[in-house]
This record gives sequence, structure tokens and C-alpha cells, in this order.
Amino acid sequence: MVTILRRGTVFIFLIGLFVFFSLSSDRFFQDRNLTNILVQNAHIIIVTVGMSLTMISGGIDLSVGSVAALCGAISAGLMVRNGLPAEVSILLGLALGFVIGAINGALVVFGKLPPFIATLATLGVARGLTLYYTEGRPVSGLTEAYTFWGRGSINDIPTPLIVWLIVVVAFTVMMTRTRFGLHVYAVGGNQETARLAGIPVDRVKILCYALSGMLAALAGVLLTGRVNSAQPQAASGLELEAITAAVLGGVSLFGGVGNIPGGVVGALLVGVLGNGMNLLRVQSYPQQIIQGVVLVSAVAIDMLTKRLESASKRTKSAASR
Amino acid sequence: MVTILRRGTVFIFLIGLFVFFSLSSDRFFQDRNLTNILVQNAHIIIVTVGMSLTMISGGIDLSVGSVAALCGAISAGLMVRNGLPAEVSILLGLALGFVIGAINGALVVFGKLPPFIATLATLGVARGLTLYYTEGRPVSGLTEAYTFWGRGSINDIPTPLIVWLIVVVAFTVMMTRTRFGLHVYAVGGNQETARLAGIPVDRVKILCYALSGMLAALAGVLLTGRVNSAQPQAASGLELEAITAAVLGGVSLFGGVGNIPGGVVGALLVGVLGNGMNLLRVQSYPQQIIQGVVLVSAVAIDMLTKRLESASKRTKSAASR
Amino acid sequence: MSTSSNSSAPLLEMRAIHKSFPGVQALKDVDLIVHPGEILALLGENGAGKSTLMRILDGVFPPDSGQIIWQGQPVNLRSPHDAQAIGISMIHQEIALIPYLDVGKNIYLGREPRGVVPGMIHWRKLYADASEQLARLGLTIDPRTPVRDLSIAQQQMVEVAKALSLDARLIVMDEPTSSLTDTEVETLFAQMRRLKEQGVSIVFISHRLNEIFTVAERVTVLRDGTLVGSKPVRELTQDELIRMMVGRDVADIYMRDEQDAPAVGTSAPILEVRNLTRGDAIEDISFTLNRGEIVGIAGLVGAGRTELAETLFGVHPPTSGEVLLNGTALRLNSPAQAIRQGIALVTEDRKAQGLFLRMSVGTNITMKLLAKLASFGIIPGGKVKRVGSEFVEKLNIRTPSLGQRVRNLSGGNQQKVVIAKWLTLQPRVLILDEPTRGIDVGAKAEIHRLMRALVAQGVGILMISSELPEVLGVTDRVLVMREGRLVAEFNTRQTSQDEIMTAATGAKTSW
Amino acid sequence: SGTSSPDPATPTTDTNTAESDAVRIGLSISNLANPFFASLQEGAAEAADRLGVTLLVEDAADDAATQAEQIQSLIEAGINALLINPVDSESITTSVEAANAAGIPVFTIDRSAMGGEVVAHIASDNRAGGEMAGDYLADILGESGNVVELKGIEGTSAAQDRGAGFNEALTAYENIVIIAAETANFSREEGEAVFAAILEANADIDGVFAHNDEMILGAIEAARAAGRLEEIRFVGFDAVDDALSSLEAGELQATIAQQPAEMGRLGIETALAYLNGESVAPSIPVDLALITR
Ligand SMILES: Nc1ncnc2c1ncn2[C@@H]1O[C@H](COP(=O)(O)OP(=O)(O)OP(=O)(O)O)[C@@H](O)[C@H]1O
Ligand SMILES: Nc1ncnc2c1ncn2[C@@H]1O[C@H](COP(=O)(O)OP(=O)(O)OP(=O)(O)O)[C@@H](O)[C@H]1O
Ligand SMILES: [Mg+2]
Ligand SMILES: [Mg+2]
Repeated sequence: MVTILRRGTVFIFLIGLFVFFSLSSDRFFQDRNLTNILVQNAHIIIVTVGMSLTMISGGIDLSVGSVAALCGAISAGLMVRNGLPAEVSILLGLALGFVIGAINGALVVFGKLPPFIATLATLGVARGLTLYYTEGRPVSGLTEAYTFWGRGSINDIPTPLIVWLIVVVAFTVMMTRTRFGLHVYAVGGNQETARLAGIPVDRVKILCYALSGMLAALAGVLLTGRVNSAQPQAASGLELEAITAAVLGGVSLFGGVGNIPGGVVGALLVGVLGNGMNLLRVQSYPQQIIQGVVLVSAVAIDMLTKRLESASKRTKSAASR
Repeated sequence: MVTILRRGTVFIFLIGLFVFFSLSSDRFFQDRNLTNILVQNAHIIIVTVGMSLTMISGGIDLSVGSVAALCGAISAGLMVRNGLPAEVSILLGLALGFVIGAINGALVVFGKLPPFIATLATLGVARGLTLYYTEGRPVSGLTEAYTFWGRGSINDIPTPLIVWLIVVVAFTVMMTRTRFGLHVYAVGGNQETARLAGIPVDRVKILCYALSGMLAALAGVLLTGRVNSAQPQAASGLELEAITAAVLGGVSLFGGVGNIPGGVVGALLVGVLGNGMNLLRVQSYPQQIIQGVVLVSAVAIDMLTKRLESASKRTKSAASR
Repeated sequence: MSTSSNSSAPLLEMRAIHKSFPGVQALKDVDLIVHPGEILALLGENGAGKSTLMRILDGVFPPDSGQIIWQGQPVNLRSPHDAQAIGISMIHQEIALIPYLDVGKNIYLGREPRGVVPGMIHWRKLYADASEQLARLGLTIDPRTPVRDLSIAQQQMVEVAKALSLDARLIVMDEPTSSLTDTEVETLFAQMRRLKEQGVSIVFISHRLNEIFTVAERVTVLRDGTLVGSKPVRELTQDELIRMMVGRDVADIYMRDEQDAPAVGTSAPILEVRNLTRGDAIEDISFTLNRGEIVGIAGLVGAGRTELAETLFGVHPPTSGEVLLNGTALRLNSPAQAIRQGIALVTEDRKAQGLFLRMSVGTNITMKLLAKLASFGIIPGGKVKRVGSEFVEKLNIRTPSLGQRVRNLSGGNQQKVVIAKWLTLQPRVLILDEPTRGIDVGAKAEIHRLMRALVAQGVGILMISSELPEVLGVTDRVLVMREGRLVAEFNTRQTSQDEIMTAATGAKTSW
Repeated sequence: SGTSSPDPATPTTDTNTAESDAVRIGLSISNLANPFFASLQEGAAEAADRLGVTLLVEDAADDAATQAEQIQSLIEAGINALLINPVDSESITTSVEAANAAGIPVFTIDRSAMGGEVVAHIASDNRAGGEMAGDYLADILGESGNVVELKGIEGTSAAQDRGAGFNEALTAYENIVIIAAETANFSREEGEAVFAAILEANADIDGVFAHNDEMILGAIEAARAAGRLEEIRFVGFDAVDDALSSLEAGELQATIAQQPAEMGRLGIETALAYLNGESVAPSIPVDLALITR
């Protein structure tokens, strides 16, 4: 909880945007539109969770976008071409994501490659494999059982929303309540020290990348379900969006710092901004400019409040003496 | 010199690729093709120099691609629309790049923004401004005086080659022989120690970003000259290529480590690989896969030799006692 | 269990250990024996190989050859995890805490108390246990404080708490006292004796020889990576011990050269501090530092000495008060400005504030000088090398070459690099914050000689040190701080360790 | 079930339309500010006039949410058929489903919808465009020579279809050899760089086809730099302004133009035919125009 509150400013910024858009467009604050925002950002949120994980551990995972595309395409293909049941195909897709992620981790840990390079290579390889597997064409012909995950609903609550909520809660618990979570922070905080404390640094890192790969695959499945076909160029550039969301949410590129809900808030901030500007019919050139300005202001205000906060803390502790 | 040799393996890998492609395609090792490689990678090399600078100082500059596009478009526009002489337009373009870079620096230093966020915002804003300024259409109608920089030659040596050689030499000297260069390493190595040593940390950082912006503008001018018009979507994704080249060349994402020639070798490695595969008519899906594999092998072999090296040094020093 | 087991089989035997690094043979055929319930001091000059030997024992890296025998069985320790598993706990010389995590998490990192659900951590138990461990060391830190908010000394105490919380048979303490003051040291010793009573063995490394005589039973001495010998402490005098370490006689290192000492109060003031206040860290500090004078600042951990030094150096601007240098008011906005005005500060935290760990020894030493020598921003390569070599020789810095990365030096040698960096500058006022932390006796004497040479040239030196014998040995006057205030001033030659401690603690009694 | 005959226009009976004999067709356009879509609208308006259809036009100004709302109001206005040029293929799905629920037949123009029941999709025939380019190139090369294909971003439908048409056309000419086919990702810079390498690899190149004009313009610059501009024939796709000037200058031989007005016309005619009970193909290709000097 504390960690969520600590990132209060970006969250307040998000609320501010909500209020602003609700006042300026009567369509913004409608059930349908709000649901849209929560559904359309599902894959970004899920990938951001994985990205936060690798970033907190001191690494980065650039391969998420193309792993999402590859696993989406292969799970769709397993179902459409090989006739496997939807659930089995999806689970195999997730397993593939996990394995690719573990390979990333192994490259980093045993190959001693900088994570940037290892996952960038995987980005290229996975995209190449996707094009190879799909022959550059969308894989369609999915059944309801598959697309349910991307655009179905349970009791009127959209499935993707349920899925990302579960992911966020599960990973938040993992990071704050379990030994593995603490070890991720320790490894990202100082790898050498973590090793001296007897933490299995290599295993922790590999697991982080593997989980990130699996979440990317999940994002790919949702995306495929939502648009009802697996696109070979799906999710390109997703890595940058996820890193942005994570950094907005307070995850450090240098490791050891950040939390899961922060990244979700970051992803929603970007999503709400885009949606609101569309409703206000902002042209697409100015959209990029406004996005940049909002990005800077959100983080700058956050930094400012933090400094004010720590200044006031200091005065308070002075008073208590 | 030592620093160049230290990155020997990636360099040797580059040579290896050269030999391989020369044997497999009789077209590869021809004057014209080699010149092509050196000319077509000019803008990547130049941007990599700036990227290495900001990365060594402990930051990163994601805005290089769109700053290149913006400055290319505006310098072209100043000439075509406003009738300024080519040289003046180009110089104004470079000045604009410098100013945008300085703004990046100021956001990082005074706004206390993470460099990733500050320059990502600038990426969006600069691209938006480019689209706004060009109305989404190429700016054409350039004269020889402008395109000379991108595709002219002096005594049969292509101008872009001359330009990047000068940039590389100048910045290598700056980084190895001047106080400013030393301060950049110090700031990237340990900002706190640097500040306590009386190094003007803020000024050093701002100057790094400003120089990176100026080099991006220069890359934009060369690119505009080469294709004979300023494209609104020019150089998208250039940031990733430059970061890759820099990391391949041994620059650390954590700052304080790396050198300029390393990044050049990295950029050439990627360039030669692409060119060679084109000559060998490798299809584009496998190209991405091969690129990933080569990337990983180059860095992995480099890491391996370094470990072997230090092991053999150990044995040698043991033997000499 | 009792100490009688001393005569029984050794708890640990390290046999014929060899270890070399690129360009350095760190250990050559070293043997080490530790008996159950014994406090063994491991001594040697900076770079002698003490930390390397202990890191091999902790499984940080393997020996090139040699054997480790634990309770009579050969063991193969491939990681600190393995070492922990057999009951070895280690306080590393360089503080090994994760700065962003809080104290409690740091103490139990890697062996968190488990909750009901597998994999979950029992946080309440963790913090309760941590509080208990801290309290046992007399620390009142909240276990939820992030480690980066602690002073170096407090961090060192957290390290101690961490090592003690482990149910270990052998605890290795690599210079645990280097930035502690007497009070904390006493607490630590009490705990060490308690553990010894319980049959736990301790390997204790320190460059403060008086501590060795206070707490250790036996010493093992290394020199240049080889074993010199092992003897019971009571059979040794301090001089004999030093001779074992350095291989030659060293004259009483704290002996003052009377002729060099300036006559207090006769010299002109160089630095005048008037009513200096910064928030609650330092309050209403006034004193004068004379040309050619060494003034010591004593106080307990957290007394605000470091804060004072940093304020004088312009790291944080003061809230009120003024500082005059040679009669003109100083502007204390940034370290750069302080340096320009002739003030230098050797910081207390060498890793975070003093060194560029990934850069070479040469670059680190000459970093400040380079900025000065560079004409038109161009650096003169030859001169840099000359100055670098000169200081490596002067301070006896053990390094295979000027090009060696600083992180590969031993702790004491790193500290020498920090000092060398500032000596190259020839400042008018030199502020030293724990300058001899982790430095061996010989080098310490050399640094004191250099300090005296500087004051002879008219420099004023302000020295913060937690080691009272050192303060008494080299200063002319001593200022004592307590809770951010200046509480006493003594003429060094007319005071005693007890008198200073009384002022520092505010207690009436001495011990 | 999309190609079968329609339910007779039942909605008209219960609404307040005065001229109940006039067919009312709704047209939702993504962005009228774009000249391409403006002429699409003109083509549709002209056809509607000619055929006596009442046309209700809405401009979404490139905003998916606006479009959804406008379509909702068109449905409520009681139209007989709906033509949609979606802002976004994916989010339009809900609007298509809404129209389906109201029993209104839906037709998409230029961009397709990913879900819902669509009677027919009217769009440029990229495949035919590729064929036109192939045939024209073969023609000006005298049905023999070495040609190069510069491909767009792999996995995009434009690249797939244009490439397929081009390759198929060339199979008819046994003396024409495709000596290289590389992707340059629809970008001018990459077109230049990739073609420069191809120029080096091949001493004898007679013609080039690129999946868009940007790439062909890049290739022209590369050929110019290599001094081989004269010996090579260039054919592009899209007819952008720069390509037209290059055509003027005699460097580019041809480009393929889409015909938005034609799309609009076909949209109206198809919808009307469907309402009249004729059967309609699910995909209506719109001819492209070969533009030469
Ligand atoms: N990782 C390393 N790489 C290279 N050389 C090293 C490394 N670690 C230690 N050394 C060298 O090994 C020698 C022994 O170092 P060690 O740290 O064991 O000394 P020490 O006795 O602990 O000294 P101090 O009292 O200064 O802590 C030194 O010369 C040091 O430079
Ligand atoms: N950045 C900081 N944030 C919060 N508290 C701090 C900070 N720096 C120092 N303090 C606190 O201020 C007090 C004074 O610390 P300072 O380091 O000046 O003491 P000191 O006398 O030098 O002791 P030490 O021997 O520990 O260095 C300590 O309680 C310390 O914990
Ligand atoms: Mg040591
Ligand atoms: Mg202190």
C-alpha cells in the first residue's frame, strides 16, 4: 500500500486527466468508454508487469512485443491449423513464452550478455520466426473459445479486464510478500551483495525473464483474441510502451526500485490520454506533442513532490528532537 | 589505442564478416560496395557518437531519430521555402539540434527527469513538430549545395564519409584528451564522487545532450541530402540502432564505460551484416533471425575472450614468478 | 559449551591456499587454523591478502589451489550460500547492504522467516527479530528505515547485526570497527565475548592494534600474501606485532615531532566559522582553524561531524551563519566553488563519494589535477603519469600498475587513492573525514607525516576521526561535538581520552 | 449468409419517412479533411444523385468514438443500408454489430472491419495493381530483362497483395527474371540503401518495381548515385506528389493510382443492387489506374 501511495502523484495526475476529459467530453465518462480503456490497454498492462519485473531485477526485456506476436500466432495456429482445443493451444503458447523468456535469461546469466543485447536479438529472431510461421499473413478462423479471452465477458465484466486484474494482483503479492519478490529487489539493488547474502542470483534472473516472456505470450493471446486473428506485425513497438509505463510508474532503469501497481498506473495514464484526446478530436500530430508534454509534466511533478516531501520529513524529524 | 584494442573481438568479428562476405559474393569486396557501406551508415555512425556520449555520461538519448528528422526537414524548408543559402540553412539546422539537445539536458538536470522519459517525450514532440511543419509530405527541391553533404564527393571521396570520419576523430580526441571528456567519464562513473570532486556535473550533462542533439541534426542533414528530400518519417527507430551499435561497441548502459571508436565498429558491424545479406539475397525473414544470432554471438564471443584473456594473464603472471 | 574445547580439534583449517589475480599474487601457500570458541585476529598491511583469504572461505571465489577443512572434513565452498549452510557468517570489509531495502530486510536477506503459505515471508516476525538484534547492539534504528538513510557507522552496525543474527559457528569480521567510535566498539566487543562463551569462533580483522590486544586471544599475520606466523596475543608487544606485519621496526607511530608542532594561537587564523547552522544537523557551530594547525573533531557516531565537514565544503548550503577564509566570507554553494577557494574534503564514504571504482588508479589520483593542468581543455598525458606514479610510491599503494581499476585494490589501498587525489591539489584548508579508515600502521604513519608536511607549509587541517588515539597523536587541538553542537574544546597536549569521551557522551563518569 | 438476397426494406414502413420510395443510404467516412476520402465521398454523392438515392454523410474526423456515435444516429434515422469507411478496423466492430442488430446491411469501403456481418468490402484491388505494374514493366522492357522487387513491410496486406499480383503477372514472361526481392519497409531511406546494395550485386538490372512510391524514389536516388539511372526503368505505387514530379522529370516510368471516387460509386451501386435483391460478391475490387507520362 505504501508503495502505491508513494507513487501518488502520477496516480493523481491520472485522476486529473479523468476529471479533465469528463468535463470536456460528455462521452468520456461513459460505461462503454471506460470499459474500452480498461480492455484496450490490457495487453500493455500485462506486458508492463513483466517489464517491471525484469527492470527491478536490474535488466530489461526488449523482446516482449515480438514474443507476444510469435506466441499469439503459434497458439492461434495450433488451434486453426493443427486442430488443438483452444485452451490447450493457449497454454502451449504461454509455455512457449516462458521458454523463450528463460532463453533470454540464460543468455544474460550464462552468456554474460548485456540484457539489452540479448533481448534485442530475441526481438529480431522472434519477429522473424513469426513472419516465417505465418508466411506474413494473419492467422484467422479462431473460435469463440479462443477469442473469449480477448473479447468475451463473464457476467458483463470483460475477460481481458479480469485477466489483467488477476495478473496485477498475483504479481503484486509475489513482489511484496514472497521471498522470490524480495530477492528480485535485492538482485536489482546490488547483484554482488545479493550473491554475498546467499541469494541464488542466476536463478532469480532467469525466472524474471521467463515470467516476462510468459506474460508477453499472454498479452499476445489476448490481443489475438481481441482482433480475432493473429497479425504477424502485432505488438511491434510494445516494448517501448511498456518501458514508458514502467518508468512513469516509478520503476528505475538501474534496477532495485519500483513496484507493480505503479506500472499499471503508468500504462493507464498513457491509455487514458490517448483515448481522451481522440474523444476531443485532437489531430494526430498535436497528439504526439501533447503526449510528450504530459509525460514530462507527470514525472516532473512527481519528482518535485518527492523533494518537497523529503524536505518536510526532515523538518518534522527536527521538530521531534 | 588500448581502448580500441580492448574491444578487439567485435572488431575481429567485423573483419570476419568482411572475409566471409568477400568469399561468398564477388560483389562485396568492390570499391563501390565498400564505399556504399561507409556512406549509407554515415548517419547511424554519427548518431552513435552522440549516443555513446550521453550513455557514457550515465544517460541515454531516445530523441535522436526524430530530432534528425525535424532538423533535416527544417533546414531543407529554410532553403526551399524561405530561400536561405544551403550552408546557412544547414548551420541553423545544426543549431536547432543543439538547442533541442540542451533542452533534453535541462529536463534531466533541472527537471530531475529520468533521461529515458525526458528524451522519450522529446522524441514524440519532435516527430509531431516534423509532421506539423511538413504537413506530412516530403520537403523536396533541394539544390546541389545542400545534397552535396549527403551524396557529393571531394576528390572522389564521398562527403558523408569525410564528415563522419571528422566527427569520429574529433569526438575521440575530445573524450580521450580533454578535460571535458574526462569529466564525462567521471560523471557517468560516479555522479556523487564527481560532484564532490568539484566537477560541474550539471553543465557536463547538458553539454552531452546538446552535442548529441547537434550530431542528430547533422545526421538528419546528411540523410536528407542522400535521398534528396526531407521525409517526415525519416530516421524512425534510429535510436534503437544507435544504442545497439554503442552497446556492441562496449558502451555500458550504466554509464562511465565505453569509447567512441567502439560504437563506430558496432555500427559498421550491423551495416556490413545487412549489406552482405542483401548481396547474398537472403530473404528478409531469415535476415532478422540471422541478425539476432550474429548480435548475440559477437557480444558473447567478446565476453568469452575477455574472460579467457584475464585467465591467461593470470597463468602468465603465475609462470613468471 | 566452554572455552576448554580450544585444545580440541580445530573448527577450521585452510591449507596451502594460493590465489592470484591478473598481475597480483594475492596469496601464496597460506595456512590458517581456527579453534572452536576462539577469537583470532588476522593482521597484515594493506593488500597483504586478509580479505582475499576470507572471501575464499566465504565461497566468493575459489582458491587457485589449496584445501578448506571444516570440522575435520574437506569442504568445497562454491558460493556464500554454501558457506552459510555450514555455519560461516561474514561481515565484509566493504559494506554489503542493499541501499534501497530497509534494515530488517537486509538483516534477513536470503534467509527470511517463512510464513504459513510456502514462499511467503512472515514480515511481522522478520521485523520483530530485527528489532531484537538491533537492540542487542544498543541500536535504536527502526528496522523499516531504508539503509541508504543511515550513516556509514550505522550501516556497519547493521552488518554486525546481520552477521550475529545468523546461527553461525564461525563469524568472520573484516574490519567491522573501521568507522566506529569507542562506544560502539565496546558494545561489539561485549557481543563477541558473549558469542565466544557460547562456543562460536570469530576471525577479527582490524588495523587498530589496541583493539587486537583488547579482544583477541591469538593473532595470525600475513605479509605480501604469505603467512608470517601465528602467536598468542599475550606473548606479544605492540612493537613485535608491527615488526611481524611490516618486517621492520616502526618508530612509535604517534610520536609527535615537537619541532614541527606549531605554537597554538600564535598563527593567523585561516578558517573562521561563526554560528554555522544547517537545519537540525549542525547547530550554532563557531571555531577557528589557524594556519599551520591540525584540529581534530571528535564525537560519537551521528554527532554531526560529517555534516559539518560537508557544510564547510558546500555540499549542502547552511541555513545560517558564516565562514571566513583568510578573512573573506566564503560562498558555500557547491563543492566546485569550495575547491576553487582552496578547500578540499576527503569524504568518509570512499565507495559512494570518493572513488570512480571502474576507472584506473591513475585517473582517480590525477582526476583533480587534470582539471588544473589542462590548458585549453587538453590534458598533458606525460605529466599525469608522473604525478600518478609519485603518489603511488609515496603512499605505498599496492597496485600492479597505474592502469589497474580501483575496484580491484584492497580496501586500504583504495582509501590511499582517495587521499592521494586531494593531496595532489595542494589545498589551503584540508578537511579529512575518517581519513585513515582501514589503513595499516605503516601507511597511517606516512599519511600523518604528509599532514605535518602540509601544515608546515601553512595549510590548515581539520581532521575527523573516530579513533581517539589517532586524534590525540596528530592534532594540536580537539573539538568535541555532540548532537550537532560543539560541546568542548581541548588543547591536545593537556587532555586525555577519558576527558574527550566524557564530553562526547555528555556523561559525568568515565570508564 | 452475406451473399444471399436481402430482407425487403422493412424498416421504412414504421418510420416517418415522407418519400418512402426513396432509398436512404448512410455513409460514415473516416476523415473528409483528407483529399483521398473527400473524393471518395464525391464519387458516392454523384452515384447517389444519378440513381435517386438519398445519401446521409457523416465525417468522423479520424476519431473512432465519434464514428461509433454517428453510426448510431444513422441507424436511428432509419437508413436502408450503411456504408462505412472505418477509422479503425478493430473498434468499428461494435458499430457493425449494432447495425446488424437493427437489420441494416453493412458495406465497408477501403478499410475493412474485423468483426460483425459485412455484406461486401469495397477496396482497391492491390493484387490487380501489382499485376498492372508487372505487365507494364514487362511491356516497356520488351518482355525480357532482369527486374528487382522492393517489398513493403512484411506481413502487411498491401505488401502481400501487391507483391503477389506483380509476381503472378511476371510468370507470363519467361524472359523476365526477378533477380532480387528485398524489403525496404515502405521507406525512402531504406529504398535507397537496399537498392544501392542490389545495384552492386547485379551489373545488369533493367527494371524495378516497388510496393510504394517512397521506396521507388529512394531507388531512383541510389541509381542516380551509381550513375545507372538511364539504364533502369522504375515503376512505383500510390501516385504521391513526389512520384508525379519524378514522372514529369522522366525518371519514374509509371505509378499505380488508387481511385477513391470509383470506390464511392461502387459502394452506392453495390448497396443498391443488394437492396434490389441482386446477389453481391463479398469482396468488390476497385480498379486502379496506371499513370504514365
Ligand atoms: N578482484 C581483484 N582483482 C585484482 N586484484 C585483486 C582483487 N582483489 C584483491 N586483489 C589484490 O589482491 C591483494 C590482496 O588484497 P586484499 O583485499 O586481500 O588485501 P587486505 O589484506 O584485505 O588489505 P586491506 O587491509 O587494505 O583490506 C591486493 O594486492 C589487491 O590489489
Ligand atoms: N542524508 C541524510 N538523511 C537523513 N539523515 C541523515 C542524512 N545524513 C546524515 N543523517 C543523520 O544525521 C546525523 C548526523 O550524521 P553525521 O554523519 O554527520 O554524523 P557523524 O558525527 O559524522 O557520525 P558518523 O561517525 O556516523 O559519520 C545522523 O543521525 C545521521 O543518521
Ligand atoms: Mg581487506
Ligand atoms: Mg561521519
